[in-house]
Amino acid sequence: MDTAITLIQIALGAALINNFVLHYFVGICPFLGVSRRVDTAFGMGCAVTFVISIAALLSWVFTYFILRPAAPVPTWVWRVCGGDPRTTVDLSVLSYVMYIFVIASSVQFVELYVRKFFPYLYKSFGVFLPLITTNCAILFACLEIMKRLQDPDRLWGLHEALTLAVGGGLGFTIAIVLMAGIREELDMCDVPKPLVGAGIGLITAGILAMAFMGFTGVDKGIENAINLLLR
Amino acid sequence: MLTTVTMITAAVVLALLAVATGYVLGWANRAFRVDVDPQVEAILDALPSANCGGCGFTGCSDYAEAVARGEAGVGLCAPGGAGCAKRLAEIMGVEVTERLPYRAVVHCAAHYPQRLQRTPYEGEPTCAAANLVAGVQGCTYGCLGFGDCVRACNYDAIGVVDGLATVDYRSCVGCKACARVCPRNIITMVPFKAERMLVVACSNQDMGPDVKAVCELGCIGCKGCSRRADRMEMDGNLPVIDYDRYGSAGDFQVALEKCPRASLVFVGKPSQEDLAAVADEHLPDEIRADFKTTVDDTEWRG
Amino acid sequence: MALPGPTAAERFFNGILPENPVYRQLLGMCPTLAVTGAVKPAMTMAAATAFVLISANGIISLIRGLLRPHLRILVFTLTIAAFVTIADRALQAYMYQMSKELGPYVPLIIVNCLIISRCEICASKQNLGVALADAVGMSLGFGLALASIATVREILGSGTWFGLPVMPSGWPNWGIMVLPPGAFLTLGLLLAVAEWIGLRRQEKGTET
Amino acid sequence: MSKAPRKGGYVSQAWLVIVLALLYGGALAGVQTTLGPRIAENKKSETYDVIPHLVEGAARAKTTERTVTGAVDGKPHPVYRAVTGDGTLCGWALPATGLGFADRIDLLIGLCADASTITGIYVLEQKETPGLGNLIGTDEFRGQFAGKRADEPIQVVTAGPVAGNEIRALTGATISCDSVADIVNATVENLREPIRQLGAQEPLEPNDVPRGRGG
Repeated sequence: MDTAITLIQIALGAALINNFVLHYFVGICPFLGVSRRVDTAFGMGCAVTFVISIAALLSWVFTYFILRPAAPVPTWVWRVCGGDPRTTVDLSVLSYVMYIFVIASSVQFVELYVRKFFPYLYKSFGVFLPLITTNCAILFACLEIMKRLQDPDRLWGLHEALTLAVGGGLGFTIAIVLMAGIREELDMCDVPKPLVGAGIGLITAGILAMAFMGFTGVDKGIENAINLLLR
Repeated sequence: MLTTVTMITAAVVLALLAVATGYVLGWANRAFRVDVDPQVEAILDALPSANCGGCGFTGCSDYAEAVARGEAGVGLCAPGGAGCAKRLAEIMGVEVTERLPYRAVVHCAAHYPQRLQRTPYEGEPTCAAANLVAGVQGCTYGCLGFGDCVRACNYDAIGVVDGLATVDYRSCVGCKACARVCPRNIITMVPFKAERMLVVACSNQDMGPDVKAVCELGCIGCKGCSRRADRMEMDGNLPVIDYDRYGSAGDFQVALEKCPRASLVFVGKPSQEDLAAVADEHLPDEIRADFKTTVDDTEWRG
Repeated sequence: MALPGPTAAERFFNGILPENPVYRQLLGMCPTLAVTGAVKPAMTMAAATAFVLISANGIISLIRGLLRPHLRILVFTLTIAAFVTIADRALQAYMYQMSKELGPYVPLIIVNCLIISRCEICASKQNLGVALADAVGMSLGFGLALASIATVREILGSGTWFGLPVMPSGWPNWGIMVLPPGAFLTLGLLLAVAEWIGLRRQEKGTET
Repeated sequence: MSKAPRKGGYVSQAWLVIVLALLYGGALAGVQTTLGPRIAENKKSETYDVIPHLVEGAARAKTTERTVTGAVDGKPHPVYRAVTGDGTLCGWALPATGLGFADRIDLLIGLCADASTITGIYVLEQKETPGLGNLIGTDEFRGQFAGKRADEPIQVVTAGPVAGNEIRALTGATISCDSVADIVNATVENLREPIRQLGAQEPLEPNDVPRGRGG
């Protein structure tokens, strides 16, 4: 039961309350760049959700076994070298390099795989994949997972990491599709000349962000509600 | 000791990762190889990637594949024009079959003042919707003027002027998008053998009195033109110009003079005389609606 | 190429205003929005970015002869990630509170397109001097942009500048300015101002 | 990528990447071993610096970390044992965490030596609404917790005078204040009894070695 509540909270937090785009400002570039039409925006959202899940899976594995403090692999190496068992080898300094490496190569792998086995999917989503490599949202998800694997007393499991990734990807999709819907209408409007383009896009995003602030406290409320029900 | 082991482990881990990634990607590149026909890629490169669908295929890549399979001609790309056709012919090693530039023609000439029996319509402002309602205007054949064709056009080449869809032939590329959406099917594609072409600017198939009751300009089916010009024939109550045998505008001079209505008109790019006639008129600064002023094409990067 | 590229000095000044990375090129939007709630973190961020940009540009320029076309992006990201790690550890060691405040945005410098695009456009083609001048100019431009946004947000949102009170004591702090929506609105309006100045200048140019 | 690369060709082509990976890996590990201890020290100080403000008379250098098993959840929890300069036990500091209005709130709770009274709380990390919820970090709000009894839960009141184990909520931030009170109540209830026992068991211990927690 506790696990279920935690997972719901993680998913809600990543998708709505602390929306990747509108609260943490990660993935701003595709959010503003690929939000001209609803269908392409949805394609981008799906591609990001997919890649973010794969990256989260890989980064959890790497972090858990190699990069976190007191991880199995470096500890084993230290033992084999006959080092003092009270200290450990800490490889966390490699985290960023490994994450970006993993993201770049998994994006390329996914691209090749999808092109071979799902040519129709590739036709519609393929163009977005290279854009995703430099998408902050993916790296951000890896970093969040890393943060939760620092404290040896409260390690995140794989299911929690994946929930965060899928929730974050869904939140990105919701935000970018909303934005695309608004911008399709905006194309019909008479926008003051200096604001055309970037300016009005950012202001729209600001208003969306304000709307999303309304979700603040929902996770707390759900926790309270479930506790009341259980009592 | 700790420092050395940490450094060596770190370096080895990273290098192993690099080797493993290189190997996996190399393997994936071979295992997941998709044999893309080099011809298709070359054709795709030569196409303008407008994805307008004017060729009748869904998007440029579909058309490229069809050309490579030999199922489609090389000259179907309207936006690409003759240059594109020539490049495709070179790639495929075939002769370019000559293809005239087809342009959209609206077979209606009546603006609001000339259309009779109009009633106010306050439903959804699209032609498709208005076409389902009886009595929006007397003529059940002519242009409705709600601009479905304008929205379909990717090239800013058609606009509604005083209730009548009007093609701007300086921008039209002949992609047929407008003809496909017109619910009354009054837009057709005409091969432009000259800069300006004679067209029948009416679609009303009714008898003379009925036409007169609903329009001040429409064709009354008097057959005057088809009797005088051998390149025109009657199809029901409307004359049809045989564009296969269309030589020059002079062939139709007599017919044009005899037309009692205003159903035979020239359309096309403005001629020198037209420009000279309006040269001394003062035009307002803004003469054309710019349909896409608020479309932003800013590029965003990380 | 027959034409010689811009000289080092031109590159340097280009980065500051004419090709300002934020206002003109819309590069590196994440940090621009995320850390500009106050001037201090914004300036720390700008300094960290400058360190990474200058070092990465230098290294890439030195090894530009060894780059292979299809692997160059990988080499760029690897180099950038290494320098970002160094910057991040240095911040944690010497400015712990600040590094906590900046949180994930320091590692996110890796995916700041400003750096990778400078590596691609300039450093991989130019010699060391030009690459460094370009990096310094771009960093200054980025710093200026961050400072301008952070100034507006901090003064309106907290009534302070660099932590010093500047507004009259009765100033009701606009809480929204330091929250995420404030970032979007401020940058949107500042971009509009920059655009408006550009338009005005164009008009004047055509009149005279 | 139109021509098929030879087997192994990918790896040999990537020699620059591998060499760079080796170099960077070594260099980064060097940075880590140089700066690592300092970073670990920073992380520790963050908590240790606060303890003297929470527990009167505590000497920072003599504070040590212990692990106790929660009475309610049965899980291990770290606690800090605050000791005066001359080595007598003067109080405890408990790290506590829970969900606030916006995000997690991390607190440090001070208890007196026999775990009967709360000596103060300190907000280590919070992301509550600026101008409203984030005022939980002010001395005015935190100060209300000092001297409250640990054996009964703290109540939050929104209006009227406070009495006994009650604290006054901040205007416009009732949920944030409730959250803080909930976190304090839950943690104190969970750890009060184990701490009391721990204090009774080991009034003085000569070798207080801090448990290593990786940095």
